[in-house]
Amino acid sequence: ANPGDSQAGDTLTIGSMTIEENLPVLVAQQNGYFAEQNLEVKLLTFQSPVELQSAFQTGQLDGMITDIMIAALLKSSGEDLRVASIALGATPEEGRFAIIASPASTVKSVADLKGKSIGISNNSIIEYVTDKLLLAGGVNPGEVNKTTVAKLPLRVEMLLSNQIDAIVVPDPQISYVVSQGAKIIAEDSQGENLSQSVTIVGKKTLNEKQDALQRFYQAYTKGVQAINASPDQYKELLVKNVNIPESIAASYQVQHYSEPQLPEEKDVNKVLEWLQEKGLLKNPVDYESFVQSGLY
Amino acid sequence: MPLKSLTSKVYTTLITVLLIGLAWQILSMLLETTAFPPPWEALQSFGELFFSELMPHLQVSLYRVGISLMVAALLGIPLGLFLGKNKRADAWSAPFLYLTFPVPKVVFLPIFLILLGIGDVSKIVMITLIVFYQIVVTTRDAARNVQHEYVLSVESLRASTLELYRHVYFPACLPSILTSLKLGLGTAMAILFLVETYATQEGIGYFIMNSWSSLAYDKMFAGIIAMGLMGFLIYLLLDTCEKFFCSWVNP
Amino acid sequence: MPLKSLTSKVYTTLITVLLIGLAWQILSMLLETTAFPPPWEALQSFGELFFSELMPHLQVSLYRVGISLMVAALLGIPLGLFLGKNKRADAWSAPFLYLTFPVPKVVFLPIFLILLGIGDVSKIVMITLIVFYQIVVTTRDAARNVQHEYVLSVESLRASTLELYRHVYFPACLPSILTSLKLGLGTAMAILFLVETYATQEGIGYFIMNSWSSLAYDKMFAGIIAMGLMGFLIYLLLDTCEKFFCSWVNP
Amino acid sequence: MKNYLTIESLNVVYAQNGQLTPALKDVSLTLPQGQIGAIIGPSGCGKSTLLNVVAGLNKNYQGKVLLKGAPPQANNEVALILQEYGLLPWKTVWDNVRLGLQIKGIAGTQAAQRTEEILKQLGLLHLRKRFPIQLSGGQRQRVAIARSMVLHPELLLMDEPFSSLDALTREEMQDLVLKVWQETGLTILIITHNIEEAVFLGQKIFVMSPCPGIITQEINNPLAGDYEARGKMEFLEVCNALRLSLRGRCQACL
Amino acid sequence: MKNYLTIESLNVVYAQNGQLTPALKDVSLTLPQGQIGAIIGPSGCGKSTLLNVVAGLNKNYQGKVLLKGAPPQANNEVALILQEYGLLPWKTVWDNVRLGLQIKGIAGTQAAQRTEEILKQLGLLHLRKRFPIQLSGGQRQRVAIARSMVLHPELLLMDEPFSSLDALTREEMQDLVLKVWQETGLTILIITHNIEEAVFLGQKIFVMSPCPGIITQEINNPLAGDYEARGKMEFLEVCNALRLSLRGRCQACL
Ligand SMILES: Nc1ncnc2c1ncn2[C@@H]1O[C@H](COP(=O)(O)OP(=O)(O)OP(=O)(O)O)[C@@H](O)[C@H]1O
Ligand SMILES: Nc1ncnc2c1ncn2[C@@H]1O[C@H](COP(=O)(O)OP(=O)(O)OP(=O)(O)O)[C@@H](O)[C@H]1O
Ligand SMILES: [Mg+2]
Ligand SMILES: [Mg+2]
Repeated sequence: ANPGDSQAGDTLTIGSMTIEENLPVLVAQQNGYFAEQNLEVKLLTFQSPVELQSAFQTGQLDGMITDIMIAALLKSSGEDLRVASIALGATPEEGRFAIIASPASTVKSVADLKGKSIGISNNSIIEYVTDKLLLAGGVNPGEVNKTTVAKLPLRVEMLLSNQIDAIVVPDPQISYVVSQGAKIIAEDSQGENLSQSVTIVGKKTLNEKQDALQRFYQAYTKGVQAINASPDQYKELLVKNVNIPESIAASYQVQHYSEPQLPEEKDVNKVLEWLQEKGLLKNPVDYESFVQSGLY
Repeated sequence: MPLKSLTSKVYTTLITVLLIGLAWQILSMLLETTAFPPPWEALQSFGELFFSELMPHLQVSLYRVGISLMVAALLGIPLGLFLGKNKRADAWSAPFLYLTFPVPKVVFLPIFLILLGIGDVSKIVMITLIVFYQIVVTTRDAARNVQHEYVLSVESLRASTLELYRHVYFPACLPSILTSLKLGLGTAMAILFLVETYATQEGIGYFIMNSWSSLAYDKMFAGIIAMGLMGFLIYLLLDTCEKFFCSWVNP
Repeated sequence: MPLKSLTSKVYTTLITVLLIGLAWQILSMLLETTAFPPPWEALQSFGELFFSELMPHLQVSLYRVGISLMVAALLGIPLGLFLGKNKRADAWSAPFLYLTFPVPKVVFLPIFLILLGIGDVSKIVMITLIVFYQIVVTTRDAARNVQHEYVLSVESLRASTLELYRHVYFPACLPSILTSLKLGLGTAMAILFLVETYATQEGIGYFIMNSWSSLAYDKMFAGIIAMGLMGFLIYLLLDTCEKFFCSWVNP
Repeated sequence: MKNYLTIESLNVVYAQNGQLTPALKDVSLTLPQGQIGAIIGPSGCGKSTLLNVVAGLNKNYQGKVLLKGAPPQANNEVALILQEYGLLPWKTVWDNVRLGLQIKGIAGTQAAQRTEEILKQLGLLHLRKRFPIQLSGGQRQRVAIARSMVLHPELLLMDEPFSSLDALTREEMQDLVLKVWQETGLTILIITHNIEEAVFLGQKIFVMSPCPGIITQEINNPLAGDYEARGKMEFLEVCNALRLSLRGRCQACL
Repeated sequence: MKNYLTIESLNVVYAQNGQLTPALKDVSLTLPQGQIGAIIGPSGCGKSTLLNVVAGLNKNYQGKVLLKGAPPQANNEVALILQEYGLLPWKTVWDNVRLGLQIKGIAGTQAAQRTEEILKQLGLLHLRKRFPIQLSGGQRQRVAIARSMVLHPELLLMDEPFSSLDALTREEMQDLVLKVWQETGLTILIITHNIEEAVFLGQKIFVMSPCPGIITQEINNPLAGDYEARGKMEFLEVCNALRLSLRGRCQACL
C-alpha cells in the first residue's frame, strides 16, 4: 500500500490469541469506537503463539498482542518492530499468573516445590514468571523439575488428574483450577510487577499507518474507559470471546484495564536480562529502540 | 439384494454406535474426569448445538476438506500413475519424495503464510499438500505393481500412452487409489486441527479446539461426534464408489 | 548390477539434494524473511549442532517412531488381513472403523494422559494408534482384493487358515503393507510435533518446536534437515525390504 | 471295487450381480478306487465347476458328493491341477512345488528330495529358482502338474492338465501319469478336450453337455492305459464313437 | 508375392536377476502377404517370445524384424492373441472386445455392430455383461479371439489360440479363421501344439527347437486350408513327417 493512499490507513489487522487482553479491542469494535475514528480493525485470533508470531513475522499482521518476551525475541532476531503499549499488566494486579498445586499434592508453599514437577511452557512469559516466583520464594529454578506442556488445556488437565505437582497458568485458568480444588502457591498480583503483555507493531505499519495507529489508540482508550466504568456490562462479551470455562463464568470478575502506556525501562530490562541469561537473545536489544512513544 | 445389504448395514452401524456409546460410558465412569464426559452429556450438547453452531462449522470444514481432497486427487493420481509407469522418472523423483515426505509440512507454515496469506487459501493448500503426498506414494506403488501382462495386452492394440493410463493403469490402481483417498480423508480431518487454529473462527477443528481451550468438554465432544459423522458420510461415499467402480474385484 | 544401481542412486540423490538446495536458496531470497533462512545458514547450524544436540534428539525420536511403527505393524497387519479375508468380520467392523477413523486422535490426548501418564508410553501409544489405523485400512483393502484364484489354489492343498494367511494373504498384500508403512512413517513423524510438545525436552519434534518458539530459525531448519535425513534412512530401509521381499513383482 | 468318488444329483448355481447361472444340473457319477475317469465336453459345460466341487473348493452346491464316504473338505488326500495353473507369483518354482509338502507337514530333506525328483522328471529342475512370470506357458503348466504329483495323493483331479504342452511333451506326461498310476494305484479324474487322450487314459469316460451341465453318456473303455492300443483300429473306433457322441450336443446354448 | 513379415537373424535374451537366458538364436523367417504361417515346437523353445517381438511388445531384441518394411511398433494393423488371453479383469466381455476398436478410433454404432457380430459368431453374446473371472477357461479364450478378430487386422498373430477349446469348438474356430482369411486375405502367424492344426492351417510350417530357440525346419504345405484334405492319406503323411521332425529335438535341455 502507498503511504499517501488515504484508504490504506483505514484498516488495521491485529493478531492475538483468545486471551483477556483482547477485551478493549472487542469493546471498541462492539461500541463502534473504531468506526467513529473511520477505522476498521480486524482482530485475528490464533490458538498457539508459534502460529501467531509466524503470521506477524511474515507480514500478515499490522500488530499483535503478545508477551514482552516474544516481542524481545522477535526484535533481537532482526524483526523491525516497536512495543506500542502494554496490553495487560501495567499494575501487578492486572494479568495475573500463578503457581498452582494439584488437588492431591502436599505442596503448601514455594519451598515445597523443590524436586517437584511444574508444568510450564518454555521460553515464554510463563517460564519467566515461574523463575521469578520461585526465586522470590527462595527456591532456585534449577531445583524444580520444569516440564514443558505447551497446550494450556492439557496443562490444566494434567494438574487436575494429578499427573504433575504444579502448573503455572494465567487467568481464567487460575480461577478454573481453583474451583476444581487446586491451590494457589504463589501469584504475581502482589509485589513486583512481573508479567506484562504488550501490543507491538511492525516498523512498516508505523511508517505507513502512524495516523491510523493514533486513532486506534484513541478508540482503544475509550474502550478501556468503558470497561472500567461498568465491567459487568462487558462480561458477556468476554465470556463469549475468551475461553472462560462455563463453570466459573458466572462468578468470574472482569478485571481492571489500564489506559495505553509504555512498559517501564526497568521492567523491560529485567526481562531482557533473563533472556540474555538463557542465551535466547541473538542481538542485544535496548529500550530506546524497542518502544515507540507518541502514539497516544 | 441391495435392499437387504442396506438394512444389514444400518443394523450393524446401529449396533456399533450402541457399543461405542457403552464403551464410552464405562470409560468415562472409570476415569472420573471432566475431560471425558459421559456420552449422553455430549449427545445432549450435540443435539442442542447441531443446527445452531455445529452445522455452519461443519460446512466450512467440509468445504475445506472437500476442495483439498479433490485437488490433491486431481494432481496426485496422475503424477502417481506417471511415476509408477516410468521407471526413469521414478528413479529421479524417488530421492525427492523420500527426503521431503517425512518432513512434516507444518514447518512450512510460515512460507505458506507469506505466499498465500492467512485466509482459506493457505489452509486449503496445506491440507492439499499433505494429502497429495499420501496419494502420490500410494498410487505410485500401486502403478509399479500393475501386472505387466495387462500392459502388454493393451499395448498390443497399439494404445497410446494416454490410453494405457486410461484402460490399464488407472483401473488397475483404482482400488488402491480409493484406499488412499480414505486415508487422505482421515489425514485431512486431522490437519483441520492445525489449520483451523489460525486466523479463523470457523470450522469444526476451530470449534473443538476452542471448546477445549475453554475446557467445555461437553461441547468439545459434541464437536467430535459431528466430526465422526462427517467423516462417516464421506467414507460411505468412497465406499459406494468402491462398490460401483471396483465391482470386478472378486465379484 | 547392484553396484551400478547403487552409484546411480547416490548420483540422483546428490542431484536432488542440490536442486532442493537451489530451490530453497531462491525461495529464501524471494521471500526475504527471517522465518526462512537460506540453506547454507541452516546447513551451518546443522553441521555445528549435529553431534552435540541433534543426535540425541534424533535418537529419542527414532526410538519413539520405531517402536510405534513396529507395534502398529504387529497389531495392524494381522487385523487388516483378518478383516480383509472375512467378509463377516469386515461388515461388522466397518462401521466402527468408519466412525472412529476420521476422528483425529489428538482429541483423545487428555484421556491418554490420564490413563498412561505423561511419559514416553502415552506418546508412543498415541503415534501407534494413529499409524495402526492407517495400516489396518490399507492392509484390509489389499486383502479384500487378493485374487481368489490364489486362495483356491492353496486351499486345494488343504491349507489351514493360518497357512492361507502365511502363503497367500500376507505375501499378496506385502507390497501394500510396505506402502502403508511408508505412509505411516510420514504420519508418525508429523505426530512427533504433537506428542513431543508435552512433558519432554527431548526429541527432534521438541527441538524444532522449541527453536521455532524461540525464533531460532537456523536451528529450526537444521532440525528439519535432520528430520528429513532420518525419514530418508527409514525410507531406504523400507525400500530395500520392498526390493528384497517383493522381487516377484514384475521382476 | 469300492467307489472312491460318489456324486449324486449334484446341482451348482452361480450367483452374480443378482443373476443366477445354473452350471451343473442333476449330475451323478461314481468312480471306483484306483480307476481313471475322464470328463469330456464342450467349453462352458461345467467341467471345472464339477472338479472344484470334488476338490472341496466350491462348498456352494446342492446334492451329495462323497469321497470315501466323507464330504470333500474332509479328505486330505486330494490333489488338484487347476485349469489356470494356480501358481503363486511370489514363490519360485521350487517353493511352489514344495508348498503342498510343507502344508502336509513334510519338511527337511524328504521334502527337498521329493521336490527335486518330480522337477527332474518334468524337466524343470533348471528353472527352480525362477518365478512363474519368468516361465513359458508350457513350463508353468508343468510346474502345476509337479505341484500336485509331488503330493502322492489318493485322488488326483486334473483340469485340462496338458492343454499348453506340445504333442510330444504331452505324450510323455500321459505316460508319466500312467506310470505313477500303475505303481501307486491312485484314483484319477481328468478333464480333457483331447478325444485321444480321453480314450487313452479314461477307463470311464463321462461325456458332458451344457446348459446347464449334465452328463449325457458314460462310456466304459477297456482300452485305457494300453500303450499298444494307441494306433490300432479299435482305438480309433472308440475315438470316433466319442466324437459322434460329442456332436450331439445341445445347440440352443451357443 | 511380397513378404509381409521378414525376420533376419533375430536374437532375444532375457535378463533376470543378473542371469541371462537366451530365448531365440539367429532366427530368420519370411511370410508372404496373405499367407498363413504356423509355428510348432516344444514347450519353452521361444515361440511366444518370437510372436511378442513381431507384435512389437518386446523391443529388447537384436536382429532385423520388418513388417511391410517397417519395424513392428510402426505397424498399426497387427492383432495379437496372447497365450494367457490378456483380458482386462476390470472390463466386461463386451468392453474387452470393443477396446481395440475404441483405441483405433472406431466408435458408436459401427463399433457396437462389429462387436456384436463377432461375439455372436463365437457364441459369446449371452456372456457380454460378465467379467472375465466369471467365465470358463474356454470362454475366456474365445473372448481373446474375438478381441483380435474384431479389429480386421492385416496381420493376425495367434499364440496357441485354441488350446482350451474342445475338439468341436476348435474345429469351428479353425473354420472361422479360414473363412475370414479367404474373405479378407489377411496374413496369419499361428503358434500351435496340435500337429493336425499346423498342417490344416499352415501354408508354411516352421519347426522350432529349444536351447536356445532356433528354426530347424521350414515346410511348405500345399494342403493347408483344404477342408477336404483333412481325413486323407496325404494329410496324415504330412502330419507324420512333422511328428518325426519334432522328435529330433535337442534332448540336452530338458
Ligand atoms: N521373463 C522371462 N525371464 C526369463 N526367462 C524367460 C522369461 N520369459 C520366458 N523365458 C524363457 O524363455 C524361453 C522361451 O519362452 P517362450 O515363452 O517364448 O516359450 P514358448 O515357446 O512360448 O513355450 P510354450 O509352448 O511353453 O508356451 C523359455 O525357456 C522360458 O523359460
Ligand atoms: N464365477 C462365475 N460366475 C458366473 N458364472 C460362472 C462363473 N464361473 C463359471 N461360470 C459359468 O458356469 C459355466 C460352467 O463353467 P466351467 O468353468 O465349469 O466350464 P468348463 O466346463 O470348465 O469350460 P471350459 O472347458 O471352457 O473350461 C460356464 O457357462 C460359465 O460361464
Ligand atoms: Mg474349465
Ligand atoms: Mg508360449
